[in-house]
Amino acid sequence: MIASKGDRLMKNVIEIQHLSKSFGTHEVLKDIDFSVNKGEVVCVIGSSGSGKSTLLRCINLLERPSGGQIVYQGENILDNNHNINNYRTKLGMVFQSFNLFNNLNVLTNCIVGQTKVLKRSKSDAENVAMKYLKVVGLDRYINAKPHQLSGGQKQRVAIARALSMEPDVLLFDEPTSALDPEMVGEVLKVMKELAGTGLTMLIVTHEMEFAREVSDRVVFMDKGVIVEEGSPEQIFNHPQNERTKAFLKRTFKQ
Amino acid sequence: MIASKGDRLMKNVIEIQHLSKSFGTHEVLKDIDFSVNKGEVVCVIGSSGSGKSTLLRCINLLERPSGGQIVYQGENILDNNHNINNYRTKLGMVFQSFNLFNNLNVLTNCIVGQTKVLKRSKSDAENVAMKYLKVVGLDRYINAKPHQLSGGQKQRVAIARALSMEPDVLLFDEPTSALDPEMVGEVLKVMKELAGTGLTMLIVTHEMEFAREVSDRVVFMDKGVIVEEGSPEQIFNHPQNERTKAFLKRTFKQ
Amino acid sequence: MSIDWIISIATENWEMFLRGAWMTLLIATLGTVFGAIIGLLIGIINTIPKPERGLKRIVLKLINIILGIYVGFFRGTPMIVQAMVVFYGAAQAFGVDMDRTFAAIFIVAINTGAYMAEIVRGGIISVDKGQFEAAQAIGMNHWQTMIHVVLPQVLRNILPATGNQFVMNIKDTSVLNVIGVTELYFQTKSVSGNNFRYFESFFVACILYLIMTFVVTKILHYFEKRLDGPQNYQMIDDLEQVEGKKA
Amino acid sequence: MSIDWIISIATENWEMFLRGAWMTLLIATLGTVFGAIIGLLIGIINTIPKPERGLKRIVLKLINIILGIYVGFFRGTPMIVQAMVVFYGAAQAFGVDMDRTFAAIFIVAINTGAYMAEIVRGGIISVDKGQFEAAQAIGMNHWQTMIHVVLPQVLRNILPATGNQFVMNIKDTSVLNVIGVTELYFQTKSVSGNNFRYFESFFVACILYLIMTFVVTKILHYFEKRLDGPQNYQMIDDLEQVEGKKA
Amino acid sequence: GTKDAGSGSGASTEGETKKETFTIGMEAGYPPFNWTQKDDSNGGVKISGNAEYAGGYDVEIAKRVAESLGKELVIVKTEWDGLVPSLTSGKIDAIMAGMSPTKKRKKTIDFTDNYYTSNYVMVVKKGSKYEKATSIQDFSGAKITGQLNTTHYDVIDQITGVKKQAAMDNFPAMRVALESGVIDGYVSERPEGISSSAANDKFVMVEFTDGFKASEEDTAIAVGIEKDSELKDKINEILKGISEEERTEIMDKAIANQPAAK
Ligand SMILES: Nc1ncnc2c1ncn2[C@@H]1O[C@H](COP(=O)(O)OP(=O)(O)OP(=O)(O)O)[C@@H](O)[C@H]1O
Ligand SMILES: Nc1ncnc2c1ncn2[C@@H]1O[C@H](COP(=O)(O)OP(=O)(O)OP(=O)(O)O)[C@@H](O)[C@H]1O
Ligand SMILES: [Mg+2]
Ligand SMILES: [Mg+2]
Repeated sequence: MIASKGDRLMKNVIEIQHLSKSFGTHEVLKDIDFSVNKGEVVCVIGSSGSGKSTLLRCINLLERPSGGQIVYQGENILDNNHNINNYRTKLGMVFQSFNLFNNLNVLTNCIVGQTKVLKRSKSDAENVAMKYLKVVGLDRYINAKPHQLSGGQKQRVAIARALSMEPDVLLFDEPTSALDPEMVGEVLKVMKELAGTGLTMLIVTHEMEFAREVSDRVVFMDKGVIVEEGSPEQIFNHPQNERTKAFLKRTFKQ
Repeated sequence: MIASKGDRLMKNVIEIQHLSKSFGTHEVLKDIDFSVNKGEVVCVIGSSGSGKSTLLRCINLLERPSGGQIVYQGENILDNNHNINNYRTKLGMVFQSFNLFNNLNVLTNCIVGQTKVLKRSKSDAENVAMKYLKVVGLDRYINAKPHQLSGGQKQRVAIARALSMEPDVLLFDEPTSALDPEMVGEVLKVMKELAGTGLTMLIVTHEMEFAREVSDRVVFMDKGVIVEEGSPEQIFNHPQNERTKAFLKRTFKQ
Repeated sequence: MSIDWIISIATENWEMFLRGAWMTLLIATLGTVFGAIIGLLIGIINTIPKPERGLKRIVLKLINIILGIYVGFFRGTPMIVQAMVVFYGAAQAFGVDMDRTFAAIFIVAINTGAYMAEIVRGGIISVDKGQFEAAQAIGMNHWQTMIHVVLPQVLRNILPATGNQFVMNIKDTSVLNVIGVTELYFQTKSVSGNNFRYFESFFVACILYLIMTFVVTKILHYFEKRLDGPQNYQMIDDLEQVEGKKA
Repeated sequence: MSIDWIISIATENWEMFLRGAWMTLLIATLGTVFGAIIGLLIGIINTIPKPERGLKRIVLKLINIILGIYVGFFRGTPMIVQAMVVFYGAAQAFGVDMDRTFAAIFIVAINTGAYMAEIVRGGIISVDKGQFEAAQAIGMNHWQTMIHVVLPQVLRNILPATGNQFVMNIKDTSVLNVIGVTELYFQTKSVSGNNFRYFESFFVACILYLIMTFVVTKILHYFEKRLDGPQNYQMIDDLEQVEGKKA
Repeated sequence: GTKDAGSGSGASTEGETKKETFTIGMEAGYPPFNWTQKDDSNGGVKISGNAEYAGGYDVEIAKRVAESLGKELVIVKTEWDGLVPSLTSGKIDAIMAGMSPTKKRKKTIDFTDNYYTSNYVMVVKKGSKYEKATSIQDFSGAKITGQLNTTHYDVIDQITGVKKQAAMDNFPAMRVALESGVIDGYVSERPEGISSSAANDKFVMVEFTDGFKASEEDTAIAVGIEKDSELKDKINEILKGISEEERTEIMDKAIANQPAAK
């Protein structure tokens, strides 16, 4: 249903060139080149501290990159005269810690961005919100406040909120790692369904099984650089780089 | 090293009889009979909300049971004239959220209970603390404050803190579920080592592989009752009860 | 101190006491409300993210410095002096003839605003960073983030501190009698000056102060409770009943 | 207002001003410190867990009610009235002739204590429940939990509010001239009564007030920073260097 | 005096249709000179912006002044410390609040001729050893105080060996201090002394045969006005028309009518 949206001319939804990011003297991202194609599902894996979250946060400018370019629709959005807020509406973000608006109920969480940022009418916004709340299976909980929901439900609402903005690409930063094992399943199920609809998705995850199953491309990061990328088959079954091999060995058994 | 500690006359370290607990009208534990033997490692599994945490919290009286008995060394410690604080020193508790004392450094976290509650001398306490900090591999971090440690390190300190009190039994409430996947391993490794030393442990966990490996006995809880208990082999490979089967099916694949 | 005197003072002068109490309440209430608004505005302005360079950065820095001076000055000097300077100083220097009650509310408001600015700052800091990030991530600008997401949560957090401020204002209006506002303290002084019964007169006033602060405290506690919603989380079974409203 | 006047007032009366400022600082500092101690004690007592029945419960309830009345009364009535009642009331009723400075510190302390009790209550609530549970789980009693674990964390949390209280006390001591304490405000009134240069005299006083509140604020900010420790977490590599100290 | 022309209260500039006003400031809390009352009995005048009325010696004189000026009397109730700023900032036209025309005050504001002259007395506790004092030197060793920023406080120094206490802000506070025994007496003026001892039977007023030395300007009471005001001559003219006997009569009436006398 989302695949049918607008006609995009570019094959790359976003293209990142020579991206770097330092915190003080600590260089966290080093000369990253990377792009996401339309309709593609990309999973980013790598050990803790390798810069996965920072990459995602740089892409939607929650962190200001120290260098490089982020090209969206042919323009470098790091130029000063670019409307950042407009660009951000094109990228939906799902956080590890949900970050639902605590003061708003489920429905309003999915509406507020539409009416205030996209300037949709209230009834349009409600229809869109209900549509995506149905997708995540939470259309019956619209009056609940975030604190009344379980973690899995919260994360599904967060996905619906991101979808309601009808973005070009959805970014996920470890969407299941704050969840109880039983709730992981329900969120991954929703994400699998979304991946099946042709939505463009960029997912940072520790769930290797899930990554293997849904992704068109897997990116392995280590110490601020992209060490290796390729199909799940390539990365998981035939890793080339020593670091990739070591990482996969570590995570697949404890 | 811990197995060599004092001579206990009882086979049961603690025995729980007809334990029940309600929050308001909500009955969370219903007539639980349960005991932990000396040197035994017991894992408690069950779905979210089944009352596992509440059971653990009732055992060390963080929640006041609504009914039933907790017998320790032949005495019901729910009698009003019982010294609760003295009883609690016999039970070490490791929480999901670590709960290290934020204002104290690693070493002092492991010392404060010994000197203030057990009235050990400062130097004795330091020796004991260093001993257990070595066990968890953190003797080099004694001056760090909790907020400077990773989650896995925090949980290992919490284990060392509990061990420093040299309790009769260690209670764990989902000690790894707030951890990143990579850190889960380091904590489970420490716990496995402890289990090997003959320490008495009662562990609430969602890590089924781990439970299968370390436990002498597995207890499955659902909706406030103990549905089934037995050896890991019995519970995981030949569950008798329908609810156990359903739960295991749900958790072993997503 | 004698009960007879207290009763006779209360019955003879109840109108003066009540009018004074009313004026006190008026000034304290409006002063607190406007002060809270000032504090919230400063909170919004203070947290505007500063670009790394450029004119906007300089302007923002300048505004923050000015606001800092405002807060420092009004927190740092006694309200009685502020009242004198504002009321008499404005008249002397610019020939402005302010209404006394207006001036009183104005002074209490800017004074409270300075305190509230600090309280709001603390409140904004205590809102989870994730709330800001989530709002930014859907493209909200600073103003929208603040109005729709952050401030509603800040308001809840700062309610207790605002209550303290309100209670203090009820008592601190007493210094405003230097600009001729006849609030409760001044009225009581008149009464005790007339009847030469200091303790008895102030006993009556204290009762009124206690009633006012008690009622204000209770009202604010009620609001806190309401904003918190039900303390126990609702069970899913119950929650599903909300569906009736929609869909 | 003229600069010449300000300079001449400051140079002619600097001893009076400084003596007043010193007295103000003394009363405010000691009053705040003792008030904070009172507040902390009440915080500890208020959070003693109540057994479900029995004599201990009744006694605790009673103590809490008394403490509640204390807080309500001193928060709810103007300090100037409290000062009169304590100082003159004690003299009249019991013939106690209190030292004025002692009385002033005493009054500021019990007044501050009432406010601090509420602040501490808020601070204790904001400490993570897990900290209490962890302390209980290793067998600490209420007192040990509070002293070794909770209050050190509360102290950090309430430092900003305590700073506010301190700053307020610096200013509020001005009402204590009814019991004849010659603090800064009173001295300034004397000066302005002599020269009838109200604005100029108070300008000098305001400078002193601002210096005092500014310095106090800075000192407290410094303490806050120190208690917070380094803002960026240390890297493991750095941390390992601590090993030198031990083992 | 930094005030521009066009003195007078805000209302007076409105126009000719309305009667011009004569606005005075007082504490309305210093009987028998001025006090607050609930109604207009005994010649009380409404307090501006307030539901109460002011009465007392100052009010009676002010009524006469206003009438002769052909203006409407407006009374503003203000704390003692606010009176001079009120005048210099043009909020009021005159201070009539039992204020003495001291040299210090004259540096900032002008005064008319006196409209009452009293003498210093001491208020002490009944039954104390000071009750029978005739000379101020009998108070050697006594704890004495007076109101802040008044001559009452300054003259205490004339008693040798006195234990001078910190000055106090207002009369109610001094009365409390005296009654509680923290002080042995406070310096006052005759009318206040009469009122105090009449209202509180624990107090007596001590009048001296060998009293405080003071120039007339310190014991007299005059109308405070802005520097170089044209009101000065006008008011002086009017005050001349009120004879000494009339003044005494008004004061006696004020003492009899004050609220505490009921
Ligand atoms: N605000 C910050 N200040 C300083 N250093 C930071 C900051 N944020 C991140 N870092 C550092 O950047 C590095 C990369 O962090 P990042 O969160 O991107 O890693 P990650 O791959 O997402 O790890 P994880 O799997 O644990 O989430 C880490 O070493 C971290 O210490
Ligand atoms: N303080 C409380 N007040 C009311 N209900 C509570 C409280 N604590 C727990 N409960 C309820 O008790 C039930 C059991 O909770 P408990 O935390 O023991 O479950 P659990 O088995 O530990 O679950 P999880 O795996 O999610 O930790 C839940 O339904 C919960 O709603
Ligand atoms: Mg991350
Ligand atoms: Mg649990």
